[in-house]
This record gives sequence, C-alpha cells and structure tokens, in this order.
Amino acid sequence: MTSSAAIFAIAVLAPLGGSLIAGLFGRIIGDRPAQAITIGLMAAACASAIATLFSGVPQDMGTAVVSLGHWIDAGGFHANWSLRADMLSLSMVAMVTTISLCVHIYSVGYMNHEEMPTYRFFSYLSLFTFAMLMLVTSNDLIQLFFGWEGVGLVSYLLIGYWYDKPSAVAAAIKAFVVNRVADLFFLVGIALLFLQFGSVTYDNIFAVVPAQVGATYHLFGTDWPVFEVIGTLLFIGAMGKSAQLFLHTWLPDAMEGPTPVSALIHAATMVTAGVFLMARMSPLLEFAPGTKTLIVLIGGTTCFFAATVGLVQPDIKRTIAYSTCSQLGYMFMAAGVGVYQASIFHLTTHAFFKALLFLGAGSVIHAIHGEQDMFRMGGLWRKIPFTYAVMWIGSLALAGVFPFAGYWSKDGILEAMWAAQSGPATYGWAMGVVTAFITALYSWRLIFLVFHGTPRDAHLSEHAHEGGIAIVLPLGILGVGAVLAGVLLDRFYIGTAQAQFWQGSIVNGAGAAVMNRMEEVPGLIALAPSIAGLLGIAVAYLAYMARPELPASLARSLRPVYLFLLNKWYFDELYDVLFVRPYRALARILWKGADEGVVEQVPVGLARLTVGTAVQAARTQSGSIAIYAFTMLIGLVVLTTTLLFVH
Amino acid sequence: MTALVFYVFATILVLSATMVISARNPVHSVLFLILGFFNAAGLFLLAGAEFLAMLLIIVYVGAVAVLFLFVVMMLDIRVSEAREGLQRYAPFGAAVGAVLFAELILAFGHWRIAPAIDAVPHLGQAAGETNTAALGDLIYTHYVLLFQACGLVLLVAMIGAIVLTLRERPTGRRQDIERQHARTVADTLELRRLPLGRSVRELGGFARPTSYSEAAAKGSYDPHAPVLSDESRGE
Amino acid sequence: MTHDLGGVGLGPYLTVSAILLVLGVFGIFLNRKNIIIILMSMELILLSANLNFVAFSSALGDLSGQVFTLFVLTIAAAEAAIGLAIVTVFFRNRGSIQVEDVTMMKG
Amino acid sequence: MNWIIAFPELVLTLCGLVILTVGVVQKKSTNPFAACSMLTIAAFAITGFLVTVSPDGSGYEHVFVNDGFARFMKVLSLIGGALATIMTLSYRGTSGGGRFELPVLILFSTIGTMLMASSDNMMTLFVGLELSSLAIYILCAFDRDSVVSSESGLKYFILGSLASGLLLYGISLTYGYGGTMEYGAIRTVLIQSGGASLGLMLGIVFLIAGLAFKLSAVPFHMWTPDVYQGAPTPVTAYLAGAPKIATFALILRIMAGPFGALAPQWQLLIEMISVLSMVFGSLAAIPQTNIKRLMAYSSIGHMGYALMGLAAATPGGIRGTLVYLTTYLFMNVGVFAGIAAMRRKGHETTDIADLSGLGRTSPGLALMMAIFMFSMLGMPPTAGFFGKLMVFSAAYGAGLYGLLAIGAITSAIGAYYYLRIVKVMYFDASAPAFDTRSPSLAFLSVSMGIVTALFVLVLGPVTSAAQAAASALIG
Repeated sequence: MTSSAAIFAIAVLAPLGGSLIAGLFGRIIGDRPAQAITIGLMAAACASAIATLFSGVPQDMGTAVVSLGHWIDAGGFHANWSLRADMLSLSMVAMVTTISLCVHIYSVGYMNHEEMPTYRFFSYLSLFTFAMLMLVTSNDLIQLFFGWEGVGLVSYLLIGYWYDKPSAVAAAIKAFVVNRVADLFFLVGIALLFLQFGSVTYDNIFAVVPAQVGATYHLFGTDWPVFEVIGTLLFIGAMGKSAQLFLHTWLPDAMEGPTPVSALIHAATMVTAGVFLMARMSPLLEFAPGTKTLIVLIGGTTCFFAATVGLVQPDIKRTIAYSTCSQLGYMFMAAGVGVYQASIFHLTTHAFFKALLFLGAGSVIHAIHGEQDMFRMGGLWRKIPFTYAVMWIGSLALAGVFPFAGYWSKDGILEAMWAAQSGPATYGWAMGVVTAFITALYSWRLIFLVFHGTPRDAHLSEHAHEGGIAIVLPLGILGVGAVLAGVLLDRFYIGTAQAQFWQGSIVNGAGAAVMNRMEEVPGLIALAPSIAGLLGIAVAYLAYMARPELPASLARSLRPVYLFLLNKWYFDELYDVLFVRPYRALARILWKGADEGVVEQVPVGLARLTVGTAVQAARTQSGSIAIYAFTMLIGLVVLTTTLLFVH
Repeated sequence: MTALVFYVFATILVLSATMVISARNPVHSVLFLILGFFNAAGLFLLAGAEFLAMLLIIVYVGAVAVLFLFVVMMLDIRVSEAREGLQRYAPFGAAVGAVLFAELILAFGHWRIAPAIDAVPHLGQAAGETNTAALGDLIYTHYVLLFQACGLVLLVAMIGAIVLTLRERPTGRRQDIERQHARTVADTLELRRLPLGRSVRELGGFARPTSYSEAAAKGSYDPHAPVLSDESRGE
Repeated sequence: MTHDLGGVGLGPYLTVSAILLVLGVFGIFLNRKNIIIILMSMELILLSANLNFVAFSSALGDLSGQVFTLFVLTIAAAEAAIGLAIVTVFFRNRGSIQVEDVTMMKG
Repeated sequence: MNWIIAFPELVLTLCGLVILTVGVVQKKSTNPFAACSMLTIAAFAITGFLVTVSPDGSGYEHVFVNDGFARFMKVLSLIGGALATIMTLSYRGTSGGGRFELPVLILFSTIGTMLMASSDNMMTLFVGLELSSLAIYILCAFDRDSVVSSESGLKYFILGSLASGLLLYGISLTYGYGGTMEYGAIRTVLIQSGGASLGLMLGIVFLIAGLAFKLSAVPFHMWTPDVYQGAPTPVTAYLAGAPKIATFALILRIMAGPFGALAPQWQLLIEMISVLSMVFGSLAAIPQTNIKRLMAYSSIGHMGYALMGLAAATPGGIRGTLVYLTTYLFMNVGVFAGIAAMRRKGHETTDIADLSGLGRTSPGLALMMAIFMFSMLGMPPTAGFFGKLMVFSAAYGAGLYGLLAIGAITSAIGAYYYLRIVKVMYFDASAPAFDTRSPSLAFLSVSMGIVTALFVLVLGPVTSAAQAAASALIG
C-alpha cells in the first residue's frame, strides 16, 4: 500500500475508528473526550481527503483501487473490501468529510443542552460518515450496497435519535420503510447485473457493457432491453435514497431528527447518494436512453413539486427539506441528459449552501429554544446578525445569484437541459426555470418571515442570542464554501478543465455533445434562471415585507391551491389510501385471520384436537365386554368388506 | 330322504341355538345347548363323521353341558335379576351382523374348491376302514405331537380350574391327631382372677393362651383379632 | 374318498354353520344377561367351525379336518372348564355375573 | 427322527411336569413357589440353549418345522418367559405369597408359544395358540381374591375365545378351499390354482382378525388396557412379551408362507391395522392416569409399528419387525419391572402420579425408567430407535409413504406421553418413596436398562440373526 493509498484509507477508515471509540467507550471516557476524539479523527479524515484530492490519482491510470481484504467468496461470486480512488470518489470523499467535520463541530454547540450524554450522537455521526464513504469509494456494487444500507441504517438511528418523541420514531420508521421499498428494486437490479455480467465489480461490468447492448429479457410476451430494466431498477433505488417524487415522503418527516443530522444527511450526503449512483453507473446508463428520459421527467417534476410545497410550509426546517428535494430534482435532471458532471457539481455546491442553510436554521431554532414555526418568529436579525448574514449567503447561493455557488451549478444544469434539445429535456428546463423563481420566493419568504418584521412571539425572541464558537465556526466555513465553491470549482467540474479533472471516471457517451453545446446556449436562455431568481426575491419582498397581508388574502382566494400545496399535493394521504390502509388491512387479516386464526390455531388446534380425540379414543374403552366384542365384529366386517371390494 | 333328515336336524339346531342366546333362564339355555349338540351330532353323522358325532355327544353333552349346568346351579343366579332385553346398539349390531352373514353367504353360495387341490396329498379314509379306526390311525401317527399338545392343554385347564377355584379353607377345623396328642393343659387353659363388678368384655374378652393360635389349624384364629367379634369374621 | 354329505351338498352345511356363527357372535355382544350365556355362545361359534371342518372334510375326502375337529373339541372342553372357573372366581369377588357388571376397569 | 426336531419343546414339557410334581409334593408348610420359579428359569435357560443348537427340518408329517426363523422367535419367547418368571419371584398376590402354579403356567404357556413359532400346519397354529392363551387366561385371573384380576381374566377369556373362534373359522375356510392345513401344501395349491376364491379371502380376514387380537392390534385391541391393568404385573409383563412375539411368528409365517402369493390382497389389511394401531395407541394413551393402562396403549401403538414391517412384505420389512420385537421385549420387561417396583407399604400402586419425584426418591429406578421411555419413543441411540429405524426404512423401501408419514406423526404424538412420565419423575414434587426394591426387580430393571441403552453394541448380531430368520422365512 503506497503512502497515498494509506492516506486515502485513513480518510475512509478514521470515521469508523471515531465511531467505534465513541460508541463503545463513550460511556466510560465521557462525553467531551468522545466528542473530541470523533472530531479529531474526522478532521484527520478531512485533511487526508483533501490531500488526496489535491495529489490526485496517478496520471497513468484512471482509477486506483486500494484493496482492504476479502469479503465474500462463494462459488463464482467474489467481493472484496476495497477503496476505489478515482476523481468521482475523491471529490465525493473530500466533500463528505468536509461537511461532516463542520457538522461534527456544530453538533458540539447544538447538542450542549441535551440531557442525555451525546457520545451516542457523535458515534452515529461518524458511523454515518464512514458508511457514506464506503458507499462513494466502493469498487463494486456489493460494497456500494453495504454503504447504501449503512447510511440508511444510521439515518434511521439519527432521525429517531430522540426516541422518546413518538413523531421522531414514526419518521425514522417511515424513512427506513420507504427506503426499503426502493432498496428492493435496487437489490434486484444488482442481482440482474450480476446475472448479466457475472460480476459486480464496476470495471468488469463497464468493460462489457457496450458488447451487450442488444440483450433483452423476454417477459410477459414483450422484449425488455436489459440495460433499460437494470437502469430503471437502479434509478428506483436512487429515487428512494434521494427522495424523488413518489418516494420523497420520508424526507420532510425526517426533519424530526436533530438539525445537524438534517444538514449532514438530508442535505449534503445521504440524499445525494442516488445522484452519485447515477454518475457512478454512467457507463451503463448511457446505454439506457429510456431510463434517462424517465430520470429527466421525474427529476424535473420533483424539482417543481417540491418547490411549490416548500412555498407554503410554516416549518422552517421542512421548507429547507423541500428545497433539498427540489434541488435533488435538478441534479437528476442533469444526470438524465447525461451531464453527470453538472449533477456532481450541483451536488457539491448544494452540499455547502444547503448545509449552511440547515445549520443556520438550526442556529435560529437553537436561539429561540426549539421553535420551528416561522410564523412565530420575526425580527430576529438584530439578535442573531451572524446567522442572518449566513442565511443570506445560503439563500443567495440557493437562488442562484451571481457569483454565489448555486449560480454556477444551477446555470450549468439549466444550460445543459436547454442544450440537450429534446422534448423531455426542454420540459426539464422549463420546470427548472420556474422552480428557480419559486426557490428564490420561498427562500426570501423564509428570511423575511424569520428575521424581519416585528417579533410575532415576543417571549420567544426576547432571549435569542448567537450560539457559541462551535456553532459560528462551521457556519463561517460553510458560508465561505457557499460563496466560493462555485466560482472555484466551475472550471474543473463542468468547465474547460473538466475532461482532465474527471479523468474518465464519468462517462458521457452521447451527453458529451451536450457538454460542448452548454457553452453555446443563447444569452437570454442563460440569463433566464438568474432573472427568475431575482424576480422571485422581488416578489418575496413585495409579499412579505411591503404588503404582508397579501399572502393571507392570496391563500384565502386560492384556497384549494393553497391547501393542495400545504398538504404536499396529498401524497401522504394518497399513499395512506393506496398502500398503508390496504397494507394495514391485509396485515390485520393476516394477523387476526391468518396468523392468529390459522398459524397459531393450527398447532393449538392440533394439540386440542389431539387431546380431544385422545379422550374420545380412551372413552371407547367403556369396559363393557359386549362393546369390545362388537368393536371386534365391526373391525372384522370392515376388513372383510374392504377385501371384497379390493378382490 | 337324507336331505329331509338334514333339514330337520339343521332347523332344530338353528332354533335351539337361537333359544340358547335368547332364553331367559340360563338353565333353559343349557338345555337348548344340549339339544343343539344332539342335532349337530346328527349333521356330523350325515356327513360321515361317526366318531365325531359320538364324541360330540359324549364330550359335550356328557361333560361340558353338564359342567355348565352345574355352574349355573352353583352360582345360584336368580332369574328375576337378569336384565332383560338387548344392548342399546342392538339394531346397529344386528345390521353389522347381517352384513357379515351376507358376506359369508355370498362366499358360500358357490363355494369354490381350489382347482389344483390334487397337487398335494390328502389323508383319505381307506376303503373298508371305519371312521373311528381311520381317525385313530392318524391321531397316533401323523398328529401325535398335536395329540400330546392337546393333552397339555387339558393339563393346563386342570391346573387352572384347581388353582382358581380350589380353596383350602383355612377356617375349616380339621383334626390334627399329632397336635391333639401333644397338647398340654398349659397350652389351652389359663386361670385368671376377675375383679368384682367388672365385665369380661371390659377386660378384653375371653383370654386365650397365645399358643392356641399356633395350635389351631393355620389361619383359623388371628391372635390379634378381638376375640368377641367372631360374628364379624365370617367367611 | 369323497362323501356326498348325505346328498345335500356343501352349501346347506356351510349356511347352517354361518347361521350358527352369527348367532354365536350375537349371543356375545347383544345379550345383557349373564356371562354364562356368553360362554355358551362361544360353544356355538366353535360348533359352527367344527361343522365347517366336518363338512369340508367329507366333501374333500380328507380326514385331517375331522382330526382337527377332534382336537378342537378337546380344546373347547378345556376352554369351557377354564371359562367356568374364571366365572366362578369372578362371581366370588363381585357377587354377580351380569354382563354389565364386568366393567370395573374402563377408560 | 422327529423328536430331535422338537427336542427343546419336549424337554421343556418334561421340565414343566417335573416342576409341577415338585410343587405338588412339597409339604404344605414350605411354600414351593420360589423353588419352582427358580427351576422354571433354569428350564427356560436349558431350553434356550437347546433351541439354539436344534437342527433345521420339518417333522411330524408337516406339523412342526424348525428353521432359523423359528429359532429366533423361540429364543425371544423363552427370554420373555424367563424374564417374566424372574419378575414373579417378587410377586405377592392380594392373599399373600405367590403360588407355584404361576411359573408352571408361564412355562406351559411358553411351550404353546414355541409351538406357534414352529407351526407348519394350521392345526399346530391353533393348538399352540390355545395352549398359550388358556394358560394366560388363568394367569390373568391368578390373583383370585382381587376383583380386578378376575375381571381382567374374564374379559381376556371371553374376547380371546371369540378371537379363537374367528381364527378357527378362518382356518376352516382355508381348509375348505385347499383341502389341507399344511403351510407348504396350501402354498402349492394357491400358486397352482393361480389365485384365491372369495371364500379363501374371507378365511384370511378371519385369520388376520384372530391373530390381530392376540397382537392387540386395532380394532381387535379392546381387551388390552383392561387386561393389562387388572392382571398381576408379572403376568402383564409376560403377556406383553412372549405371546405377542409368538403371534408375530405365526402371522409372519402364514402371511409370508402359505399366503405369500396373495400379498397384494392382504397387504392392504395389514396396512389398515397398522395405521389404526399406531393412531389409536398414540392417542388413547394421552389421557391415561394408570401406568399399566398407559403401557397397554403403548403396546397397541408398538404393534402398529411392528406390523409396518409386515405390511412392507419384504425380507427387509420382516427383519425390521424382528428387530423391533426384540427391542420391544427388553424395554417392555424393563418398564414392567419398574412398575412392579412401585409398591408402598406392600401395596401395589399404579398411578402415574405415584412416580412423582422418583428422580429424587429413587434415582436409579428413575434413570432406568427414563431410558425405557426414551427407547419407547424411539430416541437414538436407545434400542427403540433401531427397531423403528428398521421398520420405517423397510416401509420406505416398499413405497408405503402414507404409512411412514402416519408412523412419524404418531411417534411424535406418542413422544408426548412417554416424556410426560419422564417429566413426572424428574420435575414434579416428590411423592413418598417406594418400598425397597426386591433383588429380582432391581436386577431386571438394571439389566434391561443396560441392554436398552447399549443395544447398539449387540445391534450387529441381532440384525444378522434377524436377517437369517427373515431369509429362512422368505428367502
């Protein structure tokens, strides 16, 4: 193992060490040391990751695989523990560790009012980071799935961290179950991949993909292209993890977890795993045009849907959560037209500014003792000016205002959508531009509601104050990131240097043309998102600063629309009717009828029947000679008759 | 002619068999059994089994039936106490019996003897030999082992009857001359002074020398039993 | 030497024996009177078998059937003796030989 | 030289007569019971030795046959008789000490079982069966002052006579078809006639019914619980052993021999009887509270399993049945030795509840009983397992899957009541301790326990002997 490989391994494994130490010995060593150890190891991981990113992978090979050991050897099936070091994973590792470090530090400040020791929380955070790193550095689908399930599991643990809160527990279960549904498809996809290619290692798969383009499954009398089937299955898996439309319902509920968790998991890392998967499987997806169209449609619809819902949410964290959902839609759109670089770019910038927004929101919540309803806030900017400032930065980045990070990546995506020149892509572009407007609108709605105007609950804002250094410092780091990430990385991720930067870790196929045409979109088109964003800010100012009564009257006059949005397009209700209730009914039938009625009753009944029969059998022994003789006679006659019939 | 005789015998046999199982008085049953056996002997005669016919009368009528009669008398069964009627399930039982009978008749209606019956030797009765002599020949040659085994069966029956019913009544007062002669006054007599006003019963009854129980026939006196309770010790 | 069974053939003999058998079986399980009737029914069953043997023996011209009948008679006598002895013992213990009183043990 | 073939039987008969004489001429003051029992055991031992060295052959004009099968069954019968006689040494009736007729009757009954094992003729079959049965009727009522004993004797006698009558009727029908009662001749006639008539089939059913009665196979089993319960315990132990083995000898011999050609017809009947026995035996035992009754139902079930081997109608099946009977004999005697030891203040107790806490009050006896129970339910590596294994594998080999499945299910049900006894012995609150065991019972239960537990050590010889016996019958 070379020194760079060792450093890379440290980047991945250090969080595991931190997690194990904090988790296993936290009770013994105490809270503070546990926090210090996890943060220290996380910092080491972060430093290692950035060092590896800058040193880059050896020029002569696109990828480097750091082997850690054998995992599974079963017949023709082999899986190893290994770390794949290509630019895709390196950039992801650097991003994840950086955000995670910020969140770790922030948590020290945020969780200091907890009554329970928090070593468990830090252990989970580090464990989550490790799982995410395993996911992004996997060299085969099995390890990817390991990381995939790992983040799902820790996400469950963290959402339900306050396990004495019923809503948190319910949200954790919901997140887990929805993800399980998606994971099932994902797993089937992996299985089909293995059957098709005889391997689960990326390189082995990608090497033979072009040779098997024509392969089909014959099912239900129709031929299904193999890559479309597999691609769709993988995409459904990604939809679950990345909260795309139809499988998004868990994400807003996941806000029941502590805010650092929301920042780390539900903004920067785990939810982007689906996007990462699309980029990772780009060599395969490029041969599944149908799947890509599906991705564009779902992505575009998600980004619009989530934005509209975010527009009316009263809860500060839920607003940001829907925003995340919406931004993920952007990323998928880009992946759908084959511009994975833009996806990853937006993923990265989004990680910074969305984590910033979440942590800023957390800072607000922390300042006013856990209140999350924006309509009970107001006029806070004097009390927590730093938070106010970083929220502005985050919102500007989110809205895609030049030169903040979001501008570069979102513009890149929308230009790519336009440049793709296809029906679905144009749909996606239109949705994207409209969403850019709505995004700005709800972002400033948030800012105006929270920080401006008069305090709606004087008691709440009375004692509001900035958090300590542990809260301010991560906000500062992320704020810098939210400002600079776009302008610094644009050249490498999607700009002129992208080919040298990615070194073939992302395959564009037909999307390569889109990458080229991106630079040539008409000026007005290029400006459209920015204009939409500024327009959104202006409307927000009008509605929430100049004419504060306007939203209410609008909500009254357009009540059905308002309710539709407020109730999140009634997805939860729809699912309740479509799945939950039938499932409950079925479960009840199975429980009461099948399980208690049949499964339990069969042994119990058999035992009862046996005893009953036994008593009856014993009762035939009446002691009477006549009965005994009669029984013998009956036996004789039965035997005789049987024989006569057989004879 | 012989057919007529057969049917007479057969009819009486069946009727008396019916009476055996339905007669109210067990003595009548035994008598009908005897009548049945006589007629069965007649059937045996018609079939050419003269010796067995005679044996049936001698053994069954002379021994078995008389034994039955003897036991019926001995057990002193009161006819009036005998429960009348049939078992509760009688109709069903009769139906089952009828099925059995129907099946037997079905098989007997055209009785088939094995076609290859002559593939094995048979023990015929030599011409001119009487049935009795032929049977005697076989019993003491071919079947001597079974004949002996039947003897054992009778021995077992004898042992059984004895072991079950013979009781050496221990209460019987037999004369044991040897003991009688060896007896002394001290063995049998004890003089006791009786306080005035106390009854014998209060003093424990008539006292007997302990040796008396040894001297008496074994088991006839229980030395620990209260002496005055003779009436409760009845056999 | 086959015998013509007095000219009536095998069938009537077998029928009589079947009737005796069924009567004997009825006597065992249908009556509610005393056990001695059952013992007599047993004799009827044995008699029916004996009748079969004699009839077959004559019809087949084979003496082993008659020899066997001889043994069966012997054994039947022994059986009757033992049966009556047991009935006597039972009567002494139970004071009754009613069929329905022989039900101390059941279940 | 006919008498050479039947020499063991003749010797045993003479011994019986001598012992009877000894018993009769003894002075009244000395009870000849123990002496006669000892002599009887010695006579069994001598006869057993003579049986093992007796030559093959058929004698007395096809009345009597001696072959490997007969020897195997006779040795088992003699062992059964001897073990029961050992058990009688400790027997005390209601009216005091034992009487010398008890061993003598066991001896005569065993002569009957030997005749059955050696029968080459329906007449021998019947005479042997009657000799054996009549002695047992007397033995059941032997405790003549006990109402249950006399009732059990009466029941067994009446129903047994009925069964004998049916058997005899079956023989008469067989005779009527083939004109002969010799097994070999019947076989020849049947084969050459190319089948059976309706009458003969009826005869076979009657025969099976009569023999199934002695086996206490359902539906001819009704006498079993009452007789087992009422009869003196050593007698119960005897009648659960040797006579059943001899009856199996008969049924195997006539089914495999004279009626071998009709196997497809009678196989179904045996299967029915086997299934019914297994099911009834395992079910009806569950509610029992009296251990002797429980053993009766258990024996009904065991006969069902043993019949499985016959139902297979293959040499392997017969071998399985023979091994099964061997194991059954030992564990059965062991259990009854344990039951006979259940005495408190001189009175016999037979409630299962009386065994409570035996694991503490009498650990040795409890251990032996536990071994027998595990063997009865067929748990490896006890003797019962191998017997079951062999009949099950024979049934499997013959394709009797339904029978096999029912056997497996009933074994599982049967396990319940066997294990219940173990549970009562080890986990229930202690009942008062039993009287001290007599040496003969201690010897029996320990030796049978060892044989049952370590049967695997003699499995090889037993199996090869059973194999030889089976091939003598069918091969």
